[in-house]
Amino acid sequence: MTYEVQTPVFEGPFDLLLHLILREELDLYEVSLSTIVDAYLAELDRLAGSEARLDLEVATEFLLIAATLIELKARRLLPAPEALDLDDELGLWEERDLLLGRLLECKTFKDAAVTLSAMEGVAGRSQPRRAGPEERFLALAPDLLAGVTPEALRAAFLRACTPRPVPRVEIAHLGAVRASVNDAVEELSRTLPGLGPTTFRRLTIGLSARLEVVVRFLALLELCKLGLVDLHQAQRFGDITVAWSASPDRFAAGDDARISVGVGRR
Amino acid sequence: MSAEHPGAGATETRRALEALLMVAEDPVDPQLLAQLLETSPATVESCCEELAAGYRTEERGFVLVRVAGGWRFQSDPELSAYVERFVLEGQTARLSAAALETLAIVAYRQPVSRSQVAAVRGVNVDGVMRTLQVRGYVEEVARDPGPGQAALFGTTTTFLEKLGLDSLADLPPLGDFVPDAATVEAFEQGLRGTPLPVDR
Amino acid sequence: MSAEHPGAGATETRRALEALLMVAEDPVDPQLLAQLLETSPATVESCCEELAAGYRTEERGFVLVRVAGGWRFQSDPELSAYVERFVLEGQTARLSAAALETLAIVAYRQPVSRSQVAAVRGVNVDGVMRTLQVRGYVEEVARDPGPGQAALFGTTTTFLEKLGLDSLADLPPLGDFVPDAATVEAFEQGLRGTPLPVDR
Repeated sequence: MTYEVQTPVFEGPFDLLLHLILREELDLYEVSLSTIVDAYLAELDRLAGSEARLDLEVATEFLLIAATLIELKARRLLPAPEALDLDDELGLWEERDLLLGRLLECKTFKDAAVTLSAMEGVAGRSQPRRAGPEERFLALAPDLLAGVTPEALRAAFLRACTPRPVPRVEIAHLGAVRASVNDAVEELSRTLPGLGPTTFRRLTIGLSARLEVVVRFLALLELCKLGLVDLHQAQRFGDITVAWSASPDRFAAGDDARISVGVGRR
Repeated sequence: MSAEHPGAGATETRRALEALLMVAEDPVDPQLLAQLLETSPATVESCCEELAAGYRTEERGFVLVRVAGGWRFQSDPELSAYVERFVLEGQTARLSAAALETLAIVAYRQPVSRSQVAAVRGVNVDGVMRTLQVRGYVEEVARDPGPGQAALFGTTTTFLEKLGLDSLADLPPLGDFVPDAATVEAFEQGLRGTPLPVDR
Repeated sequence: MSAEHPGAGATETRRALEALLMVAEDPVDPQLLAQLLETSPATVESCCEELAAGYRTEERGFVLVRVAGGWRFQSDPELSAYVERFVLEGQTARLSAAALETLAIVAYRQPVSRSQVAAVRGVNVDGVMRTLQVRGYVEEVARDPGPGQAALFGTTTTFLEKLGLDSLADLPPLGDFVPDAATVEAFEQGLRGTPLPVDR
């Protein structure tokens, strides 16, 4: 009758985060970005490899959370911009508080669910009497079909046969990110081999939107994971050097599907 | 009470009997009770008789009776007046949503087996089907020719009358309703008799 | 037993209660019982409590409990081993972790819309909510008066019965589950992002 936590199958991004933070007893900033991204990609692989359909909402939510974390962390890793954008800074704190609030809320209900399950287990040890009145009384009961119309019956049939609703796919707000990470991977794969060693700072120069920086970071992580790029940071807050490590033909011969980022896979 | 019995085993048997008979919806065969309690049918019979006598002595509002080949709890006939009032006033005068859905499936998919209905509803429907049968809305109309020879159910003339329909052809058409794969599978799966959670 | 009661009236009330509870299909509201017995709800309550205590003393195999706003007979939990053997449906599939978490949110936040639940869970909950509806744990209880008129969900009587609760007020307070100060501090610390070793 005990409640079993299903690890490492994650129900969603909060599950993953809670798992990383609580089970590993790590603080968020000690979770390496690659761990998060690896877990994210592993989750997508699991979904792709299983009977379960890849839920785009889950996938995008993972991406959103990962991006927020990466952004929070990147803030600490990247050199502070010369002129601190106060709005950006405040926005970041807001996001952080929002994330904290959601994590705490999620944890609260997770724990409540364990208790409810235990209560159900205890209550389930008793079976109720549901025999109802003896047959001789049943004739007395009022007409059970009073007021039931043929249309109500039809509605009841449709209700009984209603298929599980197909998860709504709302990607409008994340469509840009999804396309951009793929695009960034492609773009970097084209430009990096001919560029020689460079730095993350240089690669993101001229990018004004935070989102674009994060996306480029994600793209680099993906390339790094695939062994196509070497990332190196000599010192804390130092520049991250980026170097293409694969021979030019390796990418060309590579499997495009592997290169594209998880969300785009189906 | 336990003092009346020679040992802990007898008390346990008596208590288990009371528990089983309390949750049973139909009279329970002493053979089955004996099997469940890992004792002899004779022990079950004597224990039930003893229990029944005890309830009479204690002037309980319920009685334990031997009926239709088994033992069951029922209300003391002397208190019928209360039960009648309860049935008339107390019960909700409508079919539950679950019962209506079950009836609808039988109406539109007849002849259909209990397990097929259960598979579509995703819950055990034995209790609900029994109510529908007792009320005369559905009845057994055939037997499945397959290996299990499951009873197949359909709606009755009473059902048509209650809904003001001349015939089943007058049921509102389902229109462009196409059962999804899961429902179709449920109908098929139902024939294999997969155990399901009970409808509560 | 009747000697324990001052008069014939009390015995009659007790006997009628036992008869009614024996034929009930759901927990019976004390108000309804009082109406049927032409007595006060308080008398019904005290009489039921007395009966329940008596069954315990007599070590009956059944118990009388207050659940989902009413009184009902059920098997003694100590005898679950026998009852489970008999009631196959007792071995219902347990709710998944996802369903339980969703159920917890509905229980504590009701009335609540699907999208509000989804916002807390961080994932789409349509499938899980349907499962909970089909299993009878939650139901649509209202419509959001706002522009979208989203369906608002709440828990059912079945939910109370399954959890052995008399009413929602008996749910353990949500405050019991709010992460303690140390956990909150750890989360905050983590998100504050003190300078850290370089990521590999």
